[in-house]
Amino acid sequence: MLKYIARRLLMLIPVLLGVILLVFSLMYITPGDPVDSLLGDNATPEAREALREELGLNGGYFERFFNYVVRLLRGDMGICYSTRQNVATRIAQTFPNTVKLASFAVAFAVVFGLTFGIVSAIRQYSIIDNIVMSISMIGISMPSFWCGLLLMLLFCVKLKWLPASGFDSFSCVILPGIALGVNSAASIARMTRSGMLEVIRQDYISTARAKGLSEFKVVTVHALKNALIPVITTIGMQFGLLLGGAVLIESIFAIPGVGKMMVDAIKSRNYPVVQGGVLVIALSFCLVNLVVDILYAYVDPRVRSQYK
Amino acid sequence: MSAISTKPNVPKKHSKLQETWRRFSKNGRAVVGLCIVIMLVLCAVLAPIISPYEPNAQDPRNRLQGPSADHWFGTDELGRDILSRIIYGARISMSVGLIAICISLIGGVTLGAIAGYYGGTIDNIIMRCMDVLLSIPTILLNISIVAALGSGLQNVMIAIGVSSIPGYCRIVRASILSLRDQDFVEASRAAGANDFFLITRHILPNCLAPLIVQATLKIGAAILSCASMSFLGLGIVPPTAEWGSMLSTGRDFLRDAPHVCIFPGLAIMAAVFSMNLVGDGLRDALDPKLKD
Amino acid sequence: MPDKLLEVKHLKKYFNTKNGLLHAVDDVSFDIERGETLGLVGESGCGKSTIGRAILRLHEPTGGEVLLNGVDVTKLNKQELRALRQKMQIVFQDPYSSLDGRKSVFESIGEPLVIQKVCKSKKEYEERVYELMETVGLAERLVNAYPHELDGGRRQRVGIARALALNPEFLVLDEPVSALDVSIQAQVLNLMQQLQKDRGLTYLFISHNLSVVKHISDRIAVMYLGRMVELADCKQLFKNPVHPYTKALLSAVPIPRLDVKTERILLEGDVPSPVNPAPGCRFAGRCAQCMERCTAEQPELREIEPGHFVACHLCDR
Amino acid sequence: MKKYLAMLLACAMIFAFAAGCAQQNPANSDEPTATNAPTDVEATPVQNTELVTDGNETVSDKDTINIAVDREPATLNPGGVSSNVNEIIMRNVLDTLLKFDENAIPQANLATEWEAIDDLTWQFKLRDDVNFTNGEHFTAKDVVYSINRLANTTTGASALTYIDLSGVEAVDDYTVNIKTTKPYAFLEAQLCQAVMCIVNEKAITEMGEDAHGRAPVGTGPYMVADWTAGESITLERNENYWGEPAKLKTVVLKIMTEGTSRTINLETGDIDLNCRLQTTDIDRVEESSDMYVLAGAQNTLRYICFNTSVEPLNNVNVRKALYHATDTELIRETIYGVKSSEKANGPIPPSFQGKNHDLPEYEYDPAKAKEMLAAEGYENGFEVSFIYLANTTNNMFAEMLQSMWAEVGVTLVLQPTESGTLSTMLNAGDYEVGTAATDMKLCDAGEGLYAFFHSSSRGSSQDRTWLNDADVDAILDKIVTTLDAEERNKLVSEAEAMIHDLCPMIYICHPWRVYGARSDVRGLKVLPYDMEYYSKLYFVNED
Amino acid sequence: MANEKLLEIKNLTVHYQSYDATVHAVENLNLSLGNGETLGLVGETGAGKTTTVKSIMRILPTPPARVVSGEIFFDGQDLLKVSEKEMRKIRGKEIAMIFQDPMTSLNPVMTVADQIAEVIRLHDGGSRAEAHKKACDMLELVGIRPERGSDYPHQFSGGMKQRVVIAMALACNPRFLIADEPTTALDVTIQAQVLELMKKLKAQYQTAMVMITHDLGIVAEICDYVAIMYAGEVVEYGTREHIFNSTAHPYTKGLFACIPDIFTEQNELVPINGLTPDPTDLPQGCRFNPRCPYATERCRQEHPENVEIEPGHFVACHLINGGGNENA
Repeated sequence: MLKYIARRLLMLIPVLLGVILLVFSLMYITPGDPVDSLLGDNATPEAREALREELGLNGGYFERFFNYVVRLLRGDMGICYSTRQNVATRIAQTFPNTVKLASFAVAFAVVFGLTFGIVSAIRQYSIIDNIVMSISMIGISMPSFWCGLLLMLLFCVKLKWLPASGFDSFSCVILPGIALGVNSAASIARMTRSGMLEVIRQDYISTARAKGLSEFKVVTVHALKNALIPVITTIGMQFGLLLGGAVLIESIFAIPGVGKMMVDAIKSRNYPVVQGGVLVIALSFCLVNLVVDILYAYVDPRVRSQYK
Repeated sequence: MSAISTKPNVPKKHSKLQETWRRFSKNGRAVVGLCIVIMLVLCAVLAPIISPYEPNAQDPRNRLQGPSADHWFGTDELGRDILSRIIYGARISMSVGLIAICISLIGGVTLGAIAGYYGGTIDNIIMRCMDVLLSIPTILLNISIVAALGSGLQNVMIAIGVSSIPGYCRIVRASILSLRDQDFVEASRAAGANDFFLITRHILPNCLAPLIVQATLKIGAAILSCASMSFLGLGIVPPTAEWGSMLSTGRDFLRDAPHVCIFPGLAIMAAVFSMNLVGDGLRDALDPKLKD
Repeated sequence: MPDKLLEVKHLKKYFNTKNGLLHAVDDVSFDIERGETLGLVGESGCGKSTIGRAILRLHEPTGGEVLLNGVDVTKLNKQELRALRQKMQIVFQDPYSSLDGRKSVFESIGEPLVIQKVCKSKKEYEERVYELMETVGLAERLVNAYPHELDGGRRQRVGIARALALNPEFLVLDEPVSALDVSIQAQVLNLMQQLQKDRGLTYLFISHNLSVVKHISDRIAVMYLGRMVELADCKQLFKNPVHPYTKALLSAVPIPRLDVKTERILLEGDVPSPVNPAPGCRFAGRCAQCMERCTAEQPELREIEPGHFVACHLCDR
Repeated sequence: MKKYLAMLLACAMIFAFAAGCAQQNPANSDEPTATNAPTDVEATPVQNTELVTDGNETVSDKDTINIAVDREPATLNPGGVSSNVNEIIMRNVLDTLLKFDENAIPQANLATEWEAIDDLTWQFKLRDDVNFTNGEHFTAKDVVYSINRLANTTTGASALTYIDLSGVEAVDDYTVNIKTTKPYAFLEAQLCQAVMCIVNEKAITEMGEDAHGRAPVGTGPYMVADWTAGESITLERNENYWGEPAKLKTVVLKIMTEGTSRTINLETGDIDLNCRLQTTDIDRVEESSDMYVLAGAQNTLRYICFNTSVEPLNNVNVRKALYHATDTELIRETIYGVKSSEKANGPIPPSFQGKNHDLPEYEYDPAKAKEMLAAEGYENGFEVSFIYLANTTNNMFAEMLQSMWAEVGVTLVLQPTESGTLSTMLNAGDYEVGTAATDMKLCDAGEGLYAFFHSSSRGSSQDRTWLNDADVDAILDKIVTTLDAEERNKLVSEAEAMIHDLCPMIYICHPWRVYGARSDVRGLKVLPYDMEYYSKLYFVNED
Repeated sequence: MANEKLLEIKNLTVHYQSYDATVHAVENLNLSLGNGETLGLVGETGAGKTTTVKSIMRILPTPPARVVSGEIFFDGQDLLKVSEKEMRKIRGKEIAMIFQDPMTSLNPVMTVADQIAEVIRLHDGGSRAEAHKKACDMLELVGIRPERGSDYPHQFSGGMKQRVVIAMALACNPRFLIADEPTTALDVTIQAQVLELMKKLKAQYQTAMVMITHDLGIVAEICDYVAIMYAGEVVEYGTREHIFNSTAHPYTKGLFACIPDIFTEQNELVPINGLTPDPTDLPQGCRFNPRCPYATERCRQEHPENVEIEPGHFVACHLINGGGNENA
């Protein structure tokens, strides 16, 4: 198994290099100059030139890219133009918030997604199945930011049960977590349902029934374990989508997460922060997928024997 | 080259298309979806005729009015009629959805076909590039592309189109790999068919089904990304009415005039919802095996 | 000199898989006279389908020669191979995957004609297709039908019609009837025999069902794990099988008659894996009369009596 | 069919919930249906800059106050990237030599008395009883270091345009001379700016610029105790403060970028003071019994600026025509709110000395505008681009302007841009019509006009009209060099009339600073410039 | 019918309700089986073989499938009336079932021993260790090394997997075993091994068995009684000798005629013309009439009754009861 993990990590490097190259080039061709947004009030030309030099904005494309990668290998992601802190600390401050938000959302999605998926698979073609499927269809189509606004309107503004912004206590995570989690809950429910239906049709389920097991046991012992295997991969994928979705939810609930930082950074042309942020998000996304694959191999004996 | 029925008693061509339609029309949900989609398309096309007011006609005196008799969906922060703006917004969303899909279809299918059929190093390179695109959350990718190209309708379309190419590329590659050694492909190869003939006559038509399903589902996703980008203020340039930016402006008046936010959100949901319904219906109709 | 349509000399086909080299076909040689039907029998994984596909170069053979009317197929370039395709065709086992769901019966049958551009005009093209449908017993009203509207038997007839489109001399039949119900199976077998008589076709009939192979073939070759273990005239083989595996195989076939009792030879264990096979006879592991020599040296196919070849050390004592 | 019906049922449910939400809201009485859609338009609304109480309240022993600010400061070092939140916190933690009083007149602070010993140098006598929070004693050396340090900071350099660094020297421990490059009437006001705060050299060298920026060592009434990024900044009282000690022990500044959540937290009591109350929430806070609103004029002007160096805006009549085509009152009402802004006529805020109160008004008269345009040869109008910072209020503003000018045939092409690109284009002058809200930092009309309209300050961030008029330059140069206040004010109002006639910009309004506070908060005074003195705040017991 | 019959099925009818058509899978079928006897159920695709046995076990997928009428007496008890809880006690204990495709009839994520132990613990109780031990014994019985009990199904070949399924079925020593085409998916030599094993275990445990197959060779080897099914009905029922030696029904004759047999020397197979019946619209009268060479007008109108032409040999065909000519 370790050999497999090592190989997967090695394969990660070209992908991450690709990510850096892509984001760097995108930032390079973006119009507008960060120096102006910094100096803003009555900046003299010499001050502007000095700042450009300091931030290393003068070299050609390849030169700047080369410096950036060399410094990156030494672990220095460059300095954030506005707060002059190095990008690593900025990300260290904001990334945990996004991870907290995303994991709450994933937990919410998995709990509700799985239960609804299984219930509607067992009760196929019944009313419950129809309602669950319609709601999950609505869940998928509902834009997460609109859902966030509705929840905020209901719970914060009207009922004032939950705080509308800030991120210090647990209660601040609930609403944004749910808003973010609705989409993934819906798709996990649909995935589990079709996975379960696929498995319930298999022969070994009739064998289990022929053994005299109760329907409940057939589902929980035999069907569930087989159906969950494909669901694991979607949960891994959902985590990636959540990192993206967090950008919107964070800007509504004013959560100081990586997503919000990235959006502001792109707007104020804060190149190192954008490049650092995308790299960290891409890295965490790939790592999550790796963990999911290992989990997948662990759960499914057929796959496990290949990697022994 | 279908047969010219020289013989009188030969039944009409009962093609796969009719078979698909017969199965599709039996699925209640899908038909509902289709009706909503047709309605939205009509809204987009006939916007000038059916919208009660001029979308940009301002009347600041009675702004932020709730839904009333003369303004079914109420008025927004500048007193413009929300219903007409939503109807005009349908134009933007539908066109973004469709054109973005075409871009990603063309890109995805060509790349997927090359990677799938020829394999080896080309396949590896293409797949690694797709991994790169996939590892960046789509919303961030879209925003960076729009920031680079500048906001505006066609840049938004390019951004959404490019960022959903990997999805199609993978589907096409997967179906080519699975179809390539099917018996009927080998049979044609045994009859002397060259690669190009095999791809165009057998392989591509057969991976049409998953592509169509993915395309319809992705139109919904494209509308959603366009709305999210304008929500962040990077998508469509005002004053054009677009659901995402309407939602984002409505955010500041959430407490006193929630209708400014609610109706555009409902519109986005309805569009995406109907697209998903049609997508699901098509998937069941095109591929009976997946009936569930 | 009997007119040899197909000569296969030392045909080899290896697939490299993750954990080693899979010897699918290992140095197999045989030849088929014009108008004759050679049966190729063996259990799953013995390489019989691979031989069929290698002859048609659907899989590129790793070694050996395949002479069709004296022309070595393995040495041909793309254009020459295309031309030769008209001479030999194939019919597949699974009726469901051998036809393209999107093409009507007319298009499927007519496709080889389109590829090889043999028909001058559309009219001639149509006539040829209707004629082909006639010969395989398909009703004309099915011309515009689609595969999902036909049952297994009729789909197989479309497969056969497609194979006959270019008037081939040689047909590889890869388990053509295994997927069909017994009653339909009989209809298709009769059709094939009829076609052979009318068009003087030569068949390579591949199957795991011994009774079907006995019925239709003139000579039968028995395969085991990529090697040919016995080749004989049909009656001879069933009257006195020599190779231990052939004996076990024949005894294992259940007989639908009460009056005949056969004492059954039960083989031990399972077929070994064809990847990196051990030297010596492939059947050594499961053979009751396995001698020391069997595990050391691979037996060659030798003619023990006219037209009866066996690859076993027992018979050259 | 069953599936079909269940699906419709679900849709109807969602729709009913959404519509119900919308319906229910206007029905309930406590919120007026449409906020500030006023029926009658007051000419100049009444400012209430301070809460008048009957005085017999008892001071409560609550010693922590939560204040909501709308933006997180980048750094608290003088000369760093600055915004108004930065400057307010800096002035509460660090001290300047002089500081403005309630009507923006420079008064004594670290410097007790000062005088111009000749027309270029000023001499300041310093307090001798002041210490930094790291124990260092405050001497003239610190003043010299603080001023010289600005030369190589990102934004500090521009504050030294008139200061001759070679002439800045410590005469003795408690007297310091500051020389200006040429006679400069506004040095006192300049020394009140936050950028001129006095820092301690030893502290900066030990802690390093960045760390110092997060917790500056100063002489002010408060010091920074803790700063969690994106959340809050906590200030603790500086026990050995030289001046009157701060009333409250801790001040927690909570960063809330969303206007709605600032108001909600004020209502729930999570915060006691909201320094940026949204215009849409003013009525709600006013009507509630446990909160009150304070609003006061600022030194800011919100205007639409013409780039006078560009065709066809270089023609003054075209500019005047466009002014007539703009209903500034409607824009002020709709976007900036009647209770949080006042009518502007002329670049100088009404409360300033030297304001010319009888400037002619360019009243809203589209017909006249059309005529004037036709007279100038633009009968079928022309196209012009409008550049502004992309946010919701600016979008509304732009769309209103677009429809107003469309009536007179002028097509306005909207260009919402990000902050990065916006500054580049404005500084480079590559725009036609723009909008901005610039404040006269030194609260002196003369200096303000100079920065706004003098041809030498083109390309700076305060001059957006690129005016290049010899007479205006002449009078402005005279203003800057006349030290006598009386003389200067007369010249200022004369200059304002001249500029007004050239109509380089359309004045929209003077936005007010609006605060929302809990009923038990006292000591808050709205100042004409961007400043809150936390040390004056305290709580009273509510009976 | 002597009442010691273990299993009696009385005019069982089962329909499948699909969206726009009803499939008449089984039409008033009558069968019976004594203790220790083996019944061969022979028929082509769509004849209703699997539906019949699944209705015995009551594991028909209820939404589409529906038992319209009929009773199934097992040991005197009508299984269709029994409560679900009661039925669960019977499944696996009294009646066991082997499915067709060994590749998919074992749970891929559970070890082989656990799957066998599960049914033992369910019915015979006992601790986990006991059940595991018994499971290993069963494996040994079917010729698999006990230590392979902890392997997963994908590590076994097709033949070995079918042995595991047999071990699982016979783990609780059931009185009645249903085998649904157990060897169709296996190679000839492996099939011989498995049939040999089943014969040995049947003799040892005296289990009654229903063997579903379309291969008359297997029927000849292993079955005592034979029922030929066509389009949901039993067209001929009798002992092995009746069916093989004095075949009566034209369809059975047709079947024998079109199977190549390695001992006799036929040069031409006599196929049964026409197509396999479409269960959604079965022909009027005798279901076989469109393909029957001797079909008369009566066959097309009237449904033939089941007649006992000799003791224990039933045929449903007008030709026989009417004309009675043996050599038809």
